[in-house]
Amino acid sequence: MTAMQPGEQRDEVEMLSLMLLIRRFEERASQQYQAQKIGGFCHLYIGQEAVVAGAVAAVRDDDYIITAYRDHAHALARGTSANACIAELFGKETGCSRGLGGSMHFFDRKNHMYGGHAIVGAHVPLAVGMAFATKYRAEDRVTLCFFGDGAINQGAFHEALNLAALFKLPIVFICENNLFAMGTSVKRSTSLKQIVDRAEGYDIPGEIVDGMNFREVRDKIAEIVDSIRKEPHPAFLEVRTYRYRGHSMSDPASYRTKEELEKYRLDDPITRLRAQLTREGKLTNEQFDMLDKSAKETVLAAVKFAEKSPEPPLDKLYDYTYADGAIAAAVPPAGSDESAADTTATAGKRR
Amino acid sequence: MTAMQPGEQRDEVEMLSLMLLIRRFEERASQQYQAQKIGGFCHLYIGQEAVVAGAVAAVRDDDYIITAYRDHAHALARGTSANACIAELFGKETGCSRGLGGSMHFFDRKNHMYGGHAIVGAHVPLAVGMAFATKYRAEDRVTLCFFGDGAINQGAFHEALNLAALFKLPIVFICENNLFAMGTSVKRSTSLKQIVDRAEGYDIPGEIVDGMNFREVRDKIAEIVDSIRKEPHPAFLEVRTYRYRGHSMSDPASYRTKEELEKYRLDDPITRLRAQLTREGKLTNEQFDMLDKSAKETVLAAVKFAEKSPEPPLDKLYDYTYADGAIAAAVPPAGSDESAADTTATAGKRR
Amino acid sequence: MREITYRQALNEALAEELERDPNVFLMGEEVAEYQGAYKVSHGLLQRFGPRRIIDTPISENGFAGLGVGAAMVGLRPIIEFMTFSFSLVAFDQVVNNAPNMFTMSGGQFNIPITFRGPNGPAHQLGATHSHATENFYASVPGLKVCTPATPRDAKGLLKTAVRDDNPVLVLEAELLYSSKGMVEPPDEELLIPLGKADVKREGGDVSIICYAQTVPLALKVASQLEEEDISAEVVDLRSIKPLDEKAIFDSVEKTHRVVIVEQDHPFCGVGAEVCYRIQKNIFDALDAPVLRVSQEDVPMPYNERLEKAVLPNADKIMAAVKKVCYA
Amino acid sequence: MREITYRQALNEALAEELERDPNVFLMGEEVAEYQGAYKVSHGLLQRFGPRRIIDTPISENGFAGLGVGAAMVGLRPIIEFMTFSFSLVAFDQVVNNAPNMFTMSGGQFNIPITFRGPNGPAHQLGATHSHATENFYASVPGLKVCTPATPRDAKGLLKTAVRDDNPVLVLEAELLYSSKGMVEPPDEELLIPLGKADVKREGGDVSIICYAQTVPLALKVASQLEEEDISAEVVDLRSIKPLDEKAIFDSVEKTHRVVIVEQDHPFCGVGAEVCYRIQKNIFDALDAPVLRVSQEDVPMPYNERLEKAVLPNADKIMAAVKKVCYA
Ligand SMILES: Cc1ncc(C[n+]2csc(CCOP(=O)(O)OP(=O)(O)O)c2C)c(N)n1
Ligand SMILES: Cc1ncc(C[n+]2csc(CCOP(=O)(O)OP(=O)(O)O)c2C)c(N)n1
Ligand SMILES: [Mg+2]
Ligand SMILES: [Mg+2]
Repeated sequence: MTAMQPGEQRDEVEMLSLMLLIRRFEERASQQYQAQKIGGFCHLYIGQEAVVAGAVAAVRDDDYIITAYRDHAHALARGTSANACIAELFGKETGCSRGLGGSMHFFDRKNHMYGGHAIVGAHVPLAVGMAFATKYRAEDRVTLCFFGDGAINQGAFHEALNLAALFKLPIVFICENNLFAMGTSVKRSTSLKQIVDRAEGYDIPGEIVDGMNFREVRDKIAEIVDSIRKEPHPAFLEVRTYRYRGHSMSDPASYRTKEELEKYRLDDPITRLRAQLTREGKLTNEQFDMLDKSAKETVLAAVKFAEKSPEPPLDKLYDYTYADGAIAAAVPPAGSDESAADTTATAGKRR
Repeated sequence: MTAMQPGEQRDEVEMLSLMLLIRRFEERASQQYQAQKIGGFCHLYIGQEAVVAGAVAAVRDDDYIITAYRDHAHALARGTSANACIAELFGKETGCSRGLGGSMHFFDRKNHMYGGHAIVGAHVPLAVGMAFATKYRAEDRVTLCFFGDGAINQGAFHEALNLAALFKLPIVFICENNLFAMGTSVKRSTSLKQIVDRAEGYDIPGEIVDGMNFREVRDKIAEIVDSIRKEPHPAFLEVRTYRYRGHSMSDPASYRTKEELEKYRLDDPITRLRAQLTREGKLTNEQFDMLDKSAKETVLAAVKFAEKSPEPPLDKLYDYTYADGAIAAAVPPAGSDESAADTTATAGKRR
Repeated sequence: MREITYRQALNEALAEELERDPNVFLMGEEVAEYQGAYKVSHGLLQRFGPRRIIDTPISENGFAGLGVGAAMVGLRPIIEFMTFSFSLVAFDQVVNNAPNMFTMSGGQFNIPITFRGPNGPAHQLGATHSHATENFYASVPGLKVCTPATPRDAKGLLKTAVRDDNPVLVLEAELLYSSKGMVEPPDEELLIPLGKADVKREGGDVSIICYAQTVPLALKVASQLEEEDISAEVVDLRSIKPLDEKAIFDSVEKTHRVVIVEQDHPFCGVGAEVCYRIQKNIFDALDAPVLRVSQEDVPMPYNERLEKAVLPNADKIMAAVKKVCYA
Repeated sequence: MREITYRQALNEALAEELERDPNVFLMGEEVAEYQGAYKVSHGLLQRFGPRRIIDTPISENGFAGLGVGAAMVGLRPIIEFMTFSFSLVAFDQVVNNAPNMFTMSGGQFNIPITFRGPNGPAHQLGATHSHATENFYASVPGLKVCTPATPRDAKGLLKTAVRDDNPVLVLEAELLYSSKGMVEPPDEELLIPLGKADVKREGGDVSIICYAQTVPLALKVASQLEEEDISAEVVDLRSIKPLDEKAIFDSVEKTHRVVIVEQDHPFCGVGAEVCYRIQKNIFDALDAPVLRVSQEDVPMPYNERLEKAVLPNADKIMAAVKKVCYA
C-alpha cells in the first residue's frame, strides 16, 4: 500500500463541514424548488455526500473533476461558493454558469470543475478527452469522472473506457452506485452481479468501496490516484451509496420500500464521520453543532445573495452562442492555465 | 457435452462445396470489380469460409442470420443463389436486394438472411431485436449475429449485449476475428488480451474457436445453439480467422507482412476440410476437382445471368421509399411466416 | 365525445393498439414499473403484463435498434424515448436503419415501428434537454413525422402511426400533456391519417401555419388579432412529413399572407421547407414575404426570462402577422 | 500559385496548422499508420509522430467526445470522420456537447474543435454510406459548417476552421479529392474566412447558388447555358453557416432569378433555408419562384442508373434554370 496519507492534506473536520454544507445546501434547494424559485429538473445528492467529499480529499485542487447532472455537491466540494451555486439554480447572472446552465449544468473552470452534464453517459468521453490532454501535455494531473449506475449501459461509456485503456490515460472512473437509475434498480438495468466487473472487459483495474464511509472512499481514491501519478493508467471504482430523496424533485420514489431507505439512513455518512471523529476526540458535540449552524447560515445567506442578484441581461441573448461573440472577451481563453503543450517544453514533468 | 451431431444433418462434402462456391464467387467478384462491373465498396470473404459454413451447418434453415457488410458468403451459405448475388453486385433487378442494396447490403428474407449491414456495430441491436421477437413469440429459433473484431468497440455493440443478457435472449454473437479492422490490428483497437473476455462484462458465456477449422466451428456452434434451445440465453463466440485479401478492393494491405499471410494460407480452411475428408475416405481428388469445377461454373453462369438481367426500372424510383408505395404489393407482408404472436396461441412451443 | 387530457388520449391509443394487435409492444425507459416518466403509459403494465410493456436500461441506441430488428421479423414495436433529446444518442438507428431498410433490401423488409415521446423545449431544462428534432427527422427519406397538438389528434395520429407499415415518429408535446380536449368515446375507432393538416380556425387575412406546442399559441394570437380586425386562419400541420401541401396552399390562396410558427430552430427548419413549397407552387398568390417565428438560433439558456426570449411567443407572432399584413 | 489537388490542399492545411500550434492534433480511424482512408493525412504520422497523429478504434462517439473534452482544457483537436455518414453514430457529441458547452457554462468553456471528413454521396455506396449531413449540422446553433469546392477553398477554410474558437465542421467532398486547382504557394499563408461566399462565375440572368460537389456541376451547366444565351452567375456558398446573405442577395438583386443546387435531401435542406432568406429579405427582387435541385427525397439506391437519377445533375439544373428564366 503506497497510498499517500490524505489526512495530512485535508483536515477531516473540514471535510465533515463540507458534507454538512452539501446536505444543508440540498435541503434548501429542495425547499426553494418547492417555492418555485428554481426551474427545470433538480436532482439532490443527499445521502451520497461521502463520495465526492472523499474524492476531493484524495486529490489535488488542480486535478480535473467532471460529473453528471446530480452535480451541486461536486461544485461545492471543488470550492464553488454556495452563493454561486444557489444563484445558478435561480438562473442568476452571478451563478456558476451565469444562470444559463441550471441545476444540471454547473461549471466552474477556475476550480477545475468541468460540469454538470445531463445526457446520461455522454460526459464520460469528455472526461477521457481531458485525461488525454493532460497526458498530451505530460502533466501529472488525474481526471476524476463521476457517473451513475445507470450510465454504464450507454454506448458512450463503453467507447470511452476502451479508449482510456488503449491510450493508458490517467483517469479514475467513479461509478456512484446508488442502486437506482430513476425507478430502475441496478439489477434490472445491468446484466452483471456487480458493476465493477464491467471494468474487466476493458482490462481496467476495478475496485469496490463503501460510499457511506468517507475515510474508505478517500483512502481508496488516494491509493488509486497515487498509482496513476506514478504511471498513467485508467482505474474504475464502484462506490456503493444511496440517495435518500427521489430521483428528481418530482419523483415520489415509490419503487423502493421505507425499510430500505431507513436501513441506509442508519448508515448515514455524516453521522458516521461525526461518530468517528468524536470517538477519536477530534470533535465535540458543540463543535459539530457549530459546523452545522454555519453550514445552514452559509446556505441561507446564499439564498439572499441569489435573490438580490441580477438576471443575465436579455440584450446579450445572442452573445453566448459563439466564442467570438461579445462575451468571449470577458472569459479567460481556453487553456490559459494549461499552457505549453509541447512536451519538450515541460521540463521536470513526467512524460 | 450435449451437442447434437451436426454431421448427421449436413453432409460435409456439401459444406465443402459451399466453401468452394464462396471462394470462387469472391474471386470472380474481385475480377468483375476490376473490370468495373461492380460499383461502390466490395469486401471479400476469402480465407474466412469455414466460419459461415460451420455456422449454417450447425443451425436450422429457419434460424435467423444477420451480418455486417462482408456479407456475400452469408447469403450464399443461406442458400441465396449465386445468380442473385452476382446480380446484386451488378445492381440488377434480379439481385437479392433488387440491385438497390449492393455488395454491403445483401438481403434474402425467404432464406432468413437478414442482411448485410454497413454501419459498423449498428446491426448488433437489430439482431437482438430479432432474438427478442422469437422469444416474444415463444419460438425456439436462434439468431446468429456475425460481426468483425472492429465492431466490438462501438457503443451499439455494448448496449446490445447488455440488453440480450438482461432479457435472456436466444442469440449467438459471433465475432469473426480476422485480426484487422481495415488497417488497424486488434491489439491497437481493443484494450484486451483476447476479445472473448469482453463477454464477461455482460455475464455472457464466451468461447474461442479456430475459424480455419470447419468442424470445430460447426461443433462449437451446434453445442451452443443446443443449449440455447433448451433455455434461451445469449452466448459469445470469438472465431479466430483471417482474410487473405485487403479490407476492400482498394486496400493493398501493406499493414501486414507477406509472412503472416502465408502462415494463414497454409492453414487454409478449404484445404483442411478437404484433407480431413480425403484422409477419412469420404472424398477423392477427382470428386474434389469436380466440386471445384462445378463451383466455378456456377459462378460463371451467374455472371452471365447477371449480365443479361434488367436493371431496376427508373420509373419506380419513388416506390422503394415507403412500404405503402407501389412496390409493397409485390412483397410478402412482414411477419408472414412468423404468425401468432400471442404465446397462448403457440401450443407445443417453448415459452 | 368527452373531455380528456392529451396524456390520457395517448394512453388510450396505446392501450387500444396493444389490445388490437398482439404484435404490438411498448418498450422504453421507465415505461412499465414507473408507469412512464410522464405517466403516458400509466396502467399498461398492469393491464398487458411485462411481456409487452418493457422497461429498458438507459440504452437508447440499443433499444431503438432492438425495435427495428423486431420489426424486421414481424413485430410492431412502439419505442418510447423519454424525451426526443435522448433520441440523439440513438440517431443512427433512427435515421439509418429504420428508414433505409425497405430500400436497401429491395422492398423485402419494411419497418413498422413507432418512435414516440415528448419533443421540443419544455420548461427551463437547458440546452441539452430542449431539442426540437422535427426538422432532423423530417429531412430523412423513409421516415414519417407527426406532431399532434390536441388530445384528439394525439390519439388518432398515434393509433395511425402504430398501424403504419413504415417507421413513424410521433413527436408529442410535453407542455400539452395535461391540456384537455374533446375526443370520441373509446368505443368509437379514432384514426387520423398522416399527412392531413387541420384548419383549427378559419380566417381570411393571414394564414398562421403551426404544429404541436405552437398551435395553442397561434390560436391565442388569432383571438387577439380579431380585436384588431385581422382575421387569422390557423392551420395545424399535424404531420410534418408527409406534408399536406394542399391544405397549406388552399389557405394561402385565400389569405395571400403567411406566418409559420415552428418550435424548432430556424436554420433548415420546418418553416424554411413550408416557405419553399409555398413560393415554388403559388408564388403569385403571395402578397408579402413568408415570415417564420421559431426558436432563436441559440442553444437554450436555463434562465427563465432568456428561455422565453428564445421561444416563439405571442408578441413575436403578432409582430410577424402585422408585418405580413401591412406589407 | 501552383496546381495541386483538393486532397493535397487539405493535407497542407493540416500540416501547416500542426506545425504552427502544438495544441493541434489529428485523431480518427486510420489517419496515422494507414495514412488516411482517403489519404488526406498522408505523411503526417511520419512528420509529426504518434503523439499528434492518432489512430482510434471504430468508436466515433467516443473519440468525438474525447475531442470535445480535450478542447475544454485547451487543446485544439481535429477529429476526422472517415466519412460523415459515420458521424451519425457520434451525433450526440457533435450536436449536444460541442455546441452547447459555451452557453451552458456561461461562456467559461468554448470548444475549439474541427470535425472533418468527406460528406455527401460518393459513388454507389448505397443508403447507409451516402449521407449529406450539412442541413443537420447547420441547423444546430453553436456549430459552424463549411463546404469547400476547390483546392484553394479547401486549404483556406480548413486552416481557418482549426483556428476558430468554436466547433467547426469541414465537410469535404470525396468526389473532389483528386480534382486540381491553383493554390497559393506554401510559404504564403492562406486563410479563407468562414461565412464568405465566392462568386465562381459572373453572370446576369440567373443566380445558381451551390456548394461542394455541386459547384463544378453548376459551372458546367453555366457554360452550356452560355450557348443558349443565358448568362448564369455561380455563387459558391463555401460556408453553410454562417451563411453569406449579402453575397446571395447581391447576386439575386442583379439576376432576379435563382436556382439552388444542393447535395443534401430537399426536405428542410440548405435550399429551403436559402430560399426563405431570399424571399424574406428581397421579395421584390424575385421575378420567379426560387427553385432548388437536390437529391430526390429517397434513400440512396445502389444501382448506378438509379443513383444518378437521385442526385442533382446537369439536366435537372438546366431544366430548373430554364423554368426560372422563362417564368
Ligand atoms: C441519454 C439519456 N437518457 C435518459 C435520460 C433521462 N435520465 C436522466 S437521469 C436518469 C437516470 C440516471 O441514473 P444514474 O446514472 O444511476 O444516476 P443517478 O440519478 O442515480 O445519480 C435518466 C434515465 C438522460 N438524461 N439521458
Ligand atoms: C460506424 C462506422 N465507422 C467506420 C466505418 C468504416 N469501416 C468499414 S469496415 C471497417 C473495418 C471493420 O473491421 P471489422 O469489424 O474487423 O470487420 P472486417 O472488415 O474485418 O470483416 C471500417 C472502419 C463504418 N462502416 N461504420
Ligand atoms: Mg443511480
Ligand atoms: Mg476484422
